[in-house]
Amino acid sequence: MRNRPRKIIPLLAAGLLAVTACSGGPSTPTGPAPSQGQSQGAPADADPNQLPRGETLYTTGTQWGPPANFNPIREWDSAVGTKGLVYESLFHYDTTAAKLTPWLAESGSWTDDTTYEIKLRPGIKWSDGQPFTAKDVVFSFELGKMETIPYHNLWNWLQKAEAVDDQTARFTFSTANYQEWDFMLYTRTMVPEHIWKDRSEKEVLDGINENPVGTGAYKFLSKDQDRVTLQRRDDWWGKTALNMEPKPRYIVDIATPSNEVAMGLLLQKGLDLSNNFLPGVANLVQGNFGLTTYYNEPPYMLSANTAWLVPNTAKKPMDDPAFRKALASSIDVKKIVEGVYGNLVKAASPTGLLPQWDKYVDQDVVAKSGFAFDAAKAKKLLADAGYKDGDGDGYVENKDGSKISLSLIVPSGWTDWMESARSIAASAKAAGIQITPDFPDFNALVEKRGKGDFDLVINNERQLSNSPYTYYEYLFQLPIQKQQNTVNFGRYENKKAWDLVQQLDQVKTDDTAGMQKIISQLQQIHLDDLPVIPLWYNGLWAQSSTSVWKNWPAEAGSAPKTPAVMWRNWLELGGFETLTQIQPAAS
Amino acid sequence: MSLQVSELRVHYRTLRGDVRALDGMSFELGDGEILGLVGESGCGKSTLGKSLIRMDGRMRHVGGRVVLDGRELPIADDRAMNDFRFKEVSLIPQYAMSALNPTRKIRRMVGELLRSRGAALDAAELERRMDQVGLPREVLDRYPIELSGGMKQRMVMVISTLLDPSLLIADEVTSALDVSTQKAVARALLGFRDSGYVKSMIFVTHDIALTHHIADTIMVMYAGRLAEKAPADALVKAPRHPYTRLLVDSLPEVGVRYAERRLEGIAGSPPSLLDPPPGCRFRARCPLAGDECAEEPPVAEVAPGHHVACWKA
Amino acid sequence: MTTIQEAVPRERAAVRREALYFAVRNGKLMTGLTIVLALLLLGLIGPLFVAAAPNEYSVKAMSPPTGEHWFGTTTFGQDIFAQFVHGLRATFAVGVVGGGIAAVIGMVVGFVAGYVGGLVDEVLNMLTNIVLVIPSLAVLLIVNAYLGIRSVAVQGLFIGLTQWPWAARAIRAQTFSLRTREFVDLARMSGSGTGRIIAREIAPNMSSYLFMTFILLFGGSVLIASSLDFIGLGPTEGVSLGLMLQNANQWSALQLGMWWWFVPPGAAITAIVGALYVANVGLDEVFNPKLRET
Amino acid sequence: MRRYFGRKLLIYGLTFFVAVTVNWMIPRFMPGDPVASMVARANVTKPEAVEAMRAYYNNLFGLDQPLLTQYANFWGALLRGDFGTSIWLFPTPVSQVIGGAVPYTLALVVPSVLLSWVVGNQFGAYAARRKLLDNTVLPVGYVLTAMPYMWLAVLLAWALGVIAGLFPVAGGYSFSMRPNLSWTFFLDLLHHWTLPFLSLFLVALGGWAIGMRNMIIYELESDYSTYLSALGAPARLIRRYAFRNAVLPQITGLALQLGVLVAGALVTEIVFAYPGLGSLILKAIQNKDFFLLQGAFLFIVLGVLIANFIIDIVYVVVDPRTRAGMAGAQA
Repeated sequence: MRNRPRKIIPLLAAGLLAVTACSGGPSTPTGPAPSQGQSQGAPADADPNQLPRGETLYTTGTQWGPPANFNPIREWDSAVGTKGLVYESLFHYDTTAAKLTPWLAESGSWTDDTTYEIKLRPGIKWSDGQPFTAKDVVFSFELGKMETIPYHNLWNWLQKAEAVDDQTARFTFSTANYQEWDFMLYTRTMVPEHIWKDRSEKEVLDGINENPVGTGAYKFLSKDQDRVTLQRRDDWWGKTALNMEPKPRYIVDIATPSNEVAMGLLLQKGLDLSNNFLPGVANLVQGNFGLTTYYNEPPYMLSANTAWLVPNTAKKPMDDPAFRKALASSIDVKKIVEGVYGNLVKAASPTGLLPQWDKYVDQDVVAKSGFAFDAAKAKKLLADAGYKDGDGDGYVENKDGSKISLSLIVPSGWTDWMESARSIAASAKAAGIQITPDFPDFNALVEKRGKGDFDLVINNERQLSNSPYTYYEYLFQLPIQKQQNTVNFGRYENKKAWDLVQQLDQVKTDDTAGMQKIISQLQQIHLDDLPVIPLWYNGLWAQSSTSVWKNWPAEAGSAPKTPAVMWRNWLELGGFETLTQIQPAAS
Repeated sequence: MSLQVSELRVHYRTLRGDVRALDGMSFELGDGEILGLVGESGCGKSTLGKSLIRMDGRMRHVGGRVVLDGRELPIADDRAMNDFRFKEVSLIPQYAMSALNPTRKIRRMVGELLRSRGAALDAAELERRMDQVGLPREVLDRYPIELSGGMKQRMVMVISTLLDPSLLIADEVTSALDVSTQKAVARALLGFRDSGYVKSMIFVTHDIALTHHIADTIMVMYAGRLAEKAPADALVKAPRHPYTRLLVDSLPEVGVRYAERRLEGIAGSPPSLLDPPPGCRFRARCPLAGDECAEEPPVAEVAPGHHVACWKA
Repeated sequence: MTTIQEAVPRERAAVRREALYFAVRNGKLMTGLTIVLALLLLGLIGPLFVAAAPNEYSVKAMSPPTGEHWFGTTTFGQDIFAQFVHGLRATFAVGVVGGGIAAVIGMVVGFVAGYVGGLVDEVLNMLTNIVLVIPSLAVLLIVNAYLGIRSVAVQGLFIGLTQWPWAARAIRAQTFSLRTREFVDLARMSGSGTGRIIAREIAPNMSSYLFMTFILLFGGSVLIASSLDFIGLGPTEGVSLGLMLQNANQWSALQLGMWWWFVPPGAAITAIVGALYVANVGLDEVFNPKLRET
Repeated sequence: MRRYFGRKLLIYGLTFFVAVTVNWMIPRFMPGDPVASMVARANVTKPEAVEAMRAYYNNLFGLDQPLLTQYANFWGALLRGDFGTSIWLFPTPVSQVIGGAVPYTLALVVPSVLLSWVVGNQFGAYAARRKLLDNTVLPVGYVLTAMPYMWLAVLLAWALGVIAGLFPVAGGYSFSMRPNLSWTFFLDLLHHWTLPFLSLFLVALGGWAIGMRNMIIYELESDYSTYLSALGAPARLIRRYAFRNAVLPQITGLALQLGVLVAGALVTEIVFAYPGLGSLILKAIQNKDFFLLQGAFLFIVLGVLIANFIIDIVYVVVDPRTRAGMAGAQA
């Protein structure tokens, strides 16, 4: 990428030198290039100003702008790798085997129904040389006692966290929410008490946390407007304890550019892993461009979350389950999958549970109560429920004869969703339901969604996790607030369902049968009432170039099965493990 | 003889065909002579002035010769004419107010102009000539915008004559000025001739009265041709061509400003020069017109130096 | 960026006749007009003959140009020719609305400031200068981002509201020079009101100038609209050439080899605006004999 | 002179005031609640935590105060150089975010504007009244100036970047580099800068060339040119004068076009993922970060105002007429 034009450059440079000189030029921008910590671990042969291509992994698709902070508490907008590469969690979660993998913790177990004890691996040190102890673990969880910390809620059912000794931490619960606790174990990052202990709540939540000190395999080397660069720590504890080593010595994460540019970078071999949605990439995967994805045929990607159509159940006629079911049958998801996504996504099963959760799907319930696209059936369902087209305009009316005219909102500029919304409107029209796609800006949409001031909305804000519990929590959470900010946007109220979800939370995570039993009931309620209509599984967008790194995760052969992804909160779900499995293409 | 023009034909190219702006002009101009050239707008007097120094893009030399001081002027060859311009033939343009580059101080502009013509700036001479026309020397260090109209006019006069051309064409130089300034300009021009800065001069105007003051000879043009040419006094006092007579008669009083009244006193308008009718071109408006006028009248010398193109003269 | 030269009052009929004569013989004007009119015609009648709705999906996705789909299809199988002809409409509409509004405001402000003078002029001039220096695209970004633009008409309106100052300035200068002419004095002496004098005496005497101003504003509006569309601030309803560009870019048309998606809208914008500019220079030559090539 | 600049400064001052006020006003009357969308993005599971965060941010951004107080605070903060805190890149101060992007934008805008102006003027002046050039090369100018910036940019990126592989398609410098003071790094910067520069330069170039061509024809047809020709002055001298005089309106044109050129730079940056203000503004729009958007807008307005003022000064220095006019020396 940078070698070919060497001859041209000096010519251009000569001509343009005067100009840049007089304009001040892009004089070494911002880059505070943290020089501290460079002393340790940096190999002598490395030229920190020019990263060797063969040892560097270029990624994109996570960060959308200049790196704003290195604060692991801000797990939604901290610089790529802050959580997962620099700061680590006690466990990782293996999505394939569906179990926790000990990480900073050597083991963890319930000593009784409400007590959990964690043994830490010995010899782990923070990057500043201080030992990592159980006190750090306790400190990290206790940060959640601050009201604005995202996991503050944990303390509603966690009673006490204490360090028994340097290697042992004990948690005592008032209510043992086993499912949620497992989630906590692999999502919460450990921060060093000796550095964080004097920070105020504002600093913990909003601090930039320049020069982060973590336990992880990487440290930040530099940052700029459009990138962060991480450098591998060769004294990382996992090298011996886990017998693992991430292969890239450097990781450069590029602030996600437009699709066009990202694709250009991939084709120029300047990018190794793109985690953004690249429409049409299927063509490139099948062409001879040196690009791979997890599957080499549709849907190409693993699934990461479910996109739902969320009807506002507090409004007519969406408050009628029969209407919702008719609506569900009217939508031709296949057309969206093929037309809009070019088969990069997969149609969802009626339950909407991700394929990774297949074992929790009760096929009998699905067979009995599931739905599928069937315009005729949709029409029949409508007619049976009393929605008829009285005025002959091709659209059905409410039972009282008033017009039904629903608007489906998706954020303006989200092109794939906008196209999907158009497609949904078109297929609903065939069944006689009038839907108008509407594209307010994201802000306005969030406000309408929160207040329940909408008819239909598309949403996908729940990722794959250790348990369908998180999925059903999204669906059924009660009580309904004036403002529904993150879950149950459709304002669906079903006390029984919410009770079941809470029960599910308290089932031990190894009790698969117990989970299945409750989940089966939840599925029945979901399919009977359809508070949300599952549409398709959004992909775990990952397209990799094989020009510099090979052995990318793939379904076929002996390739790794972990997700190849740098997304926030996904490094613990196998993203990090992928880094240890890829190989330099040259070898 | 300083200037001899014979059978000069210059046409304008227009949409509807060639306009015969000069249709066989012949006249002579002696050393030291000031020729007043008068006529209505569109009679070809400006065309004549331009033809002698620089034809614009739409003008075409169709025939005839111009000889200045024994050398033929290559008036059709823009490039060859350059050798003569300024040095042999010079011009005080109608648009003297805007003839100076607005963004150059005058001294610098004059210097650059002279240098480009291979002449050196003789500052003393320049200043002397400015004194002569009553221009303060500071003017040289001013921008044109800082000068009054009269000052600009005089400055242009000085510049145009710096290289002592043999022939100076003063094209409607007074039309934009008020009466007192007109007189001053006329006096200055006379002074230039008398000081030998210019050998001879063609003073193009439609103001017979003013011309009378400075010109030795007056030539009246009508529709691209010579109508009458005579010593100034003779022409004003005893015009022979009916057109001249009408012109002179319409003067309310010698010396009164005449420019604005033009020649509206004469009924009718000149013929189109696109395709002029045969015979005398003034025939349609002429009170004396007779059958013989259907034939073109030759220019005849009716008295020494008095030429008329009219059967009735 | 093309400058317009001072309009000189002459006998109107003669001027018109002469102008027409030169107009039909002016290569620049004719070439420019032909291109613009051809595209306009395509935009006007094209949609009547194209069966497919611009955003309708067909079966054949990503098809290169064929007899069935003249300009090929998009990633979703939308017919690009259908989008193109509809887009042309929107693009012309934005030009007309934006250029028109800007021209009207520019004329009103310019005429009034130039003719009335005095304090009114001072105030209007200051207003003009203020709007002139504020970078208009930045304003449009802000306005569009916050208010959201629904339709082509609204987009044109906003563009028009920011584009008028230079026109006002130029028209003011022209009016200023015409204000003291005899025919205006005459009209004033005969008791005509300000509005009447502007409408009857001043405006007609600079009609060619006004027309050229409108052309430049039209071209400017089209370009600005396409920029706005491109960065996702275009109208949310309908199709325009700018939106087509945005879509093609967003869905990586070029990288995926679908040049037929990316090239036509940009080429059409370039053709429209370029042809207008060329025609404008041609017009300038028609109205101003000095500029004609000799 | 003082009066002239006093007037100009007054206008610029007023403009700035209007810009700031508009800037402050619009987001407060827009639909949607930025804090709500920010909190939504935080993806916090529990409602209680959300409420706490929401109150916290409302307080932080001052959205819970009376409007007039907010307005006064806005000015106060502005005068302290405090543009607020970015929502999207929370908690980075807006001034810092913009500060990181500005060098890139300046490096793109200043050379492309100045160079295109200089080269375009030379070229236009050269082509004017030279039939062959006027009829062959100048039409290219029309095509260039009529091109949407981003269209040319995308085509360039694709042809010279992806297909020919001559230039990088993204970034301010190689992703493998770290800023340092070395020749290699400088060349790398230049390498990344070339394509965005080129696309801006070319479009602007066409405009200037055409403007100059038309201007100079007017000048060549003007009285002083005719007079000089009549005195046999060589074409070289006349063209020199004409150029000099035609440049003056082009300077004014530069002031008028500045806003448009900056806008072009913004769009071009987006296409090349060049880390300047343009990319930032796009992201700010997409993320509804109105503090950042306002900051960027104000910065652009300020930049354009300053540039205008510089142009005013240059104009006065270059055009004797304005100076003479100001001195009141009308004899």
